Amino acid sequence: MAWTRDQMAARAAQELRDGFYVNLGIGIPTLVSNYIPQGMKVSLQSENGMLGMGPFPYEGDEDADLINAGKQTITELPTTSYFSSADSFAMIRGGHIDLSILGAMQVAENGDLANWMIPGKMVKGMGGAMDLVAGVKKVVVVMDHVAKAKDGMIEKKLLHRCNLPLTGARVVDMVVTDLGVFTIDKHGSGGMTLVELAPGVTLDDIKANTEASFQVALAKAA
Amino acid sequence: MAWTRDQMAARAAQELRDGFYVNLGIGIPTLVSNYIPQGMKVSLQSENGMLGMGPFPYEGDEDADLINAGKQTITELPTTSYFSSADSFAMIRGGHIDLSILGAMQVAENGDLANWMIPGKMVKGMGGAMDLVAGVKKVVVVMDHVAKAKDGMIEKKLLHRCNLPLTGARVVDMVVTDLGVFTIDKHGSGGMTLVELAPGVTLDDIKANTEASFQVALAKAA
Amino acid sequence: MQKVYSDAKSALAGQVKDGMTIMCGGFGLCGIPEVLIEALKDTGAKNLTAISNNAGTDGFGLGLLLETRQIKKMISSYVGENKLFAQQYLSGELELEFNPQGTLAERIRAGGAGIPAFFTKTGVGTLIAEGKEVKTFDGEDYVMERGLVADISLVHAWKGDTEGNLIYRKTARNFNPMMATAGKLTIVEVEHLVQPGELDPDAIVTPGVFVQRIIHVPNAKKHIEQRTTRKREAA
Amino acid sequence: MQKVYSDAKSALAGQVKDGMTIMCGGFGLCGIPEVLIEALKDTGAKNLTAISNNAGTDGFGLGLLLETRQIKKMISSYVGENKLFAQQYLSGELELEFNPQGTLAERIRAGGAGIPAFFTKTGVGTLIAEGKEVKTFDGEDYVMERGLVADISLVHAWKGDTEGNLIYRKTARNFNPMMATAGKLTIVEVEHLVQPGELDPDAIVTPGVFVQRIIHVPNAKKHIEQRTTRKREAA
Repeated sequence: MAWTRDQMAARAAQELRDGFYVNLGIGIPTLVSNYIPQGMKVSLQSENGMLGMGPFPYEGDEDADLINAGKQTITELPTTSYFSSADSFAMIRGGHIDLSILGAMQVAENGDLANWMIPGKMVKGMGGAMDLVAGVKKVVVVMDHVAKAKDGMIEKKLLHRCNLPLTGARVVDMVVTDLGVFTIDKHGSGGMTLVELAPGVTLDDIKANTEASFQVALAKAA
Repeated sequence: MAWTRDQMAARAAQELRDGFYVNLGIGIPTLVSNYIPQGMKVSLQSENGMLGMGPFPYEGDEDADLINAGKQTITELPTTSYFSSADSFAMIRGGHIDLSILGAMQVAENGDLANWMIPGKMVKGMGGAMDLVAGVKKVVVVMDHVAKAKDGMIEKKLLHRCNLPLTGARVVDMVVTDLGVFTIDKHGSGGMTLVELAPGVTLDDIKANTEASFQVALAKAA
Repeated sequence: MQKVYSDAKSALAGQVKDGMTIMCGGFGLCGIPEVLIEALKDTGAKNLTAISNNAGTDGFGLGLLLETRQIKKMISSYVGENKLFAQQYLSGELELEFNPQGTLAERIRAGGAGIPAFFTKTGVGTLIAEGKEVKTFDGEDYVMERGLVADISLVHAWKGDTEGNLIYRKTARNFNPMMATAGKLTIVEVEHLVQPGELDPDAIVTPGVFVQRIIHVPNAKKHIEQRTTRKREAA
Repeated sequence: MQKVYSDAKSALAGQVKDGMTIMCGGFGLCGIPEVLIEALKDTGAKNLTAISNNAGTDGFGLGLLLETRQIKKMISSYVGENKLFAQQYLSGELELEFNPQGTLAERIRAGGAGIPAFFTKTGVGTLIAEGKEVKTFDGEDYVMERGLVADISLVHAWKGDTEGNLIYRKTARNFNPMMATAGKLTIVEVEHLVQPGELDPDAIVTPGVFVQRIIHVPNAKKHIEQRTTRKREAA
């Protein structure tokens, strides 16, 4: 029984630590903010120029001058500060953000990440993704283990090498999918390691759905 | 009859234009602020992080947090803004300051400037001078025409080439001395031109005290 | 030296030429200089290069200049909200240069700060680094990126005094402060025009030296792209 | 995650090692982290590299660490106010690296921003450019300068909240904000320690992410190097 989107977000939230400054991507990563453990202090950074991001506003309280990087209306907190895009990415590029959680199209066993373009399709742009994966101390990808095309075909997303254009080379530290959790030794030669299985998922399930080579070091029983 | 320090400052002040943003060095250049023409709007920048510098405070009003680049107590104006040293030199390096007026030890006929060190003597440092002469749109030097050593010997300061270490190469647009005014075609091959004589000073006086080659194009009679 | 102009049309009068490079503040539709963009459209200038994080949306912001085909090239990081953009790009009418958002922001900051080039880790090993100098510092690879300047920068600020000192509001700040420094001519629309002395000098984000022209837009229209809310909990 | 420490000694405890690189805010004696500098002296750490625009004066600021010979090397732009400095430098006890002030400020800003190197016109054709890469952009020569980071940055701010958000006062800002970004460990003394929410979020200069430790120095001593005044005119 694979993890749901919320369960994936909850699993990614286990990578949070007290005092962390965190940037969350659009989609499942955004849900991670619902799973910050009670009593833990985590500050959310929004790359359009805000530190200390609050929840969505109550209806009627929306402020057009107060949005996140997904252009959604949000709120401020007593801890909030605002700054320019240059200062925001100085913060990101300079390694001051502890954790970035974001989605992906493909991840390779060496930590390469592809999540911004499919050649031949309309390209929307990389936004801040390339800066985030290059600059943030720890990068966690949350994504479905495989992609299901309209025709029912399954495309693997954990690969030996990405065949889509890269967002970053050797940038991913961890991948949380609906089937399990992998760590990647992106700076060394340790490659990818399966460290956790979703409940009811077997090693064979993982093998059948994964092109990447990986070692197995399961801390918990499946 | 050579110009006094105040007359040199007044002559340099003729280079001011309405709306100019100006950085004044220590010494005679500081006096230029006394000769801003009535009705002309000139904003003074202080490279330690201030735009819109006011006059010295009244006795008893000194504020240790409010100093200029010479570490002198000053005051703010209604137009004042404060910023960091990085932002201040971004402003200078980026060409946003219209005019820099500063002192010099030597100026060469190609616009080279030396004003920060004498080898063998204690070196205090260049402070912001190298950034100012490299970044500001127009650089005017105000200095005595020659240096008089303790033993009474005279050293020329307007030279073919500076023999002191440079503050900047091809950076000076104009030199105001106690004897006259020179312009320098720092980006082209026009060299140095004598354009003005102090009252009672003759071309022969200038020639006797100047090593640099210069053309003569006197707009005013001596 | 009067910096305050009566309206956007007079502030732009005689300044915009075909083929110019224009920087335009804002992130999505947040903090865009909407009134100045409309006036830019009305100049009729063509073959413009627009440097802006996004390309507006259909009917708003730079989307207006796409409709009139005044933009030849966009330098942006994300243009996903604009169907007209996609059409013109796919038909080859519009050139596009993608920059990572942080690289774009830093290139503009560098342009304003007199820095012709800098090195960043962002994009190393990707398409973005192709054709660019890559250099190793302390064992890591970095790509060289160039500073950007514009003929004209259009900026939106919250409060500005008649000297051009500016303060921004919340996330509407975004690209506006850097663009204010990187325009040969910087024109600003402010929601509140005040007198010198009314802004806290320690809180001014853009010092007046960067601003050549200001207009007052007291009733700025603001648009929300993604209206997200939560329910009030019962007391 | 408690960032507030009771005093300078406890904020530095166990953090300072011989041979470390320490950045120190301030311009002259304006805005220096005086209480933290004294505590740094009291750690007894030796062979320090100090990055600071100036070297204090005799008996004040970094001058204190020169007296105790704890500084091996200074990276500065101007050290003219300190006789002890001159002595130690001329006797060969002290290494000195001069940087143009704007280059020093930008190197620190770059270090904090993840930029390992950048190009500037400043110093081209002078001693400062010797041994450094010079590159031509658009027909002009520029010298490459490297980013700077420190093991510890000592910063003085006017107001700070318990999150580490900081605001500076007048020209006491100077090098403090960049240094706050470029320290692996940034320790700040604030004249006024306030609660989150008491600072205007649009006016915060240093966001709390850059600050690891804060102390409150309610009665900061301040020194004036050049007391210049004018006479009150008769009414």
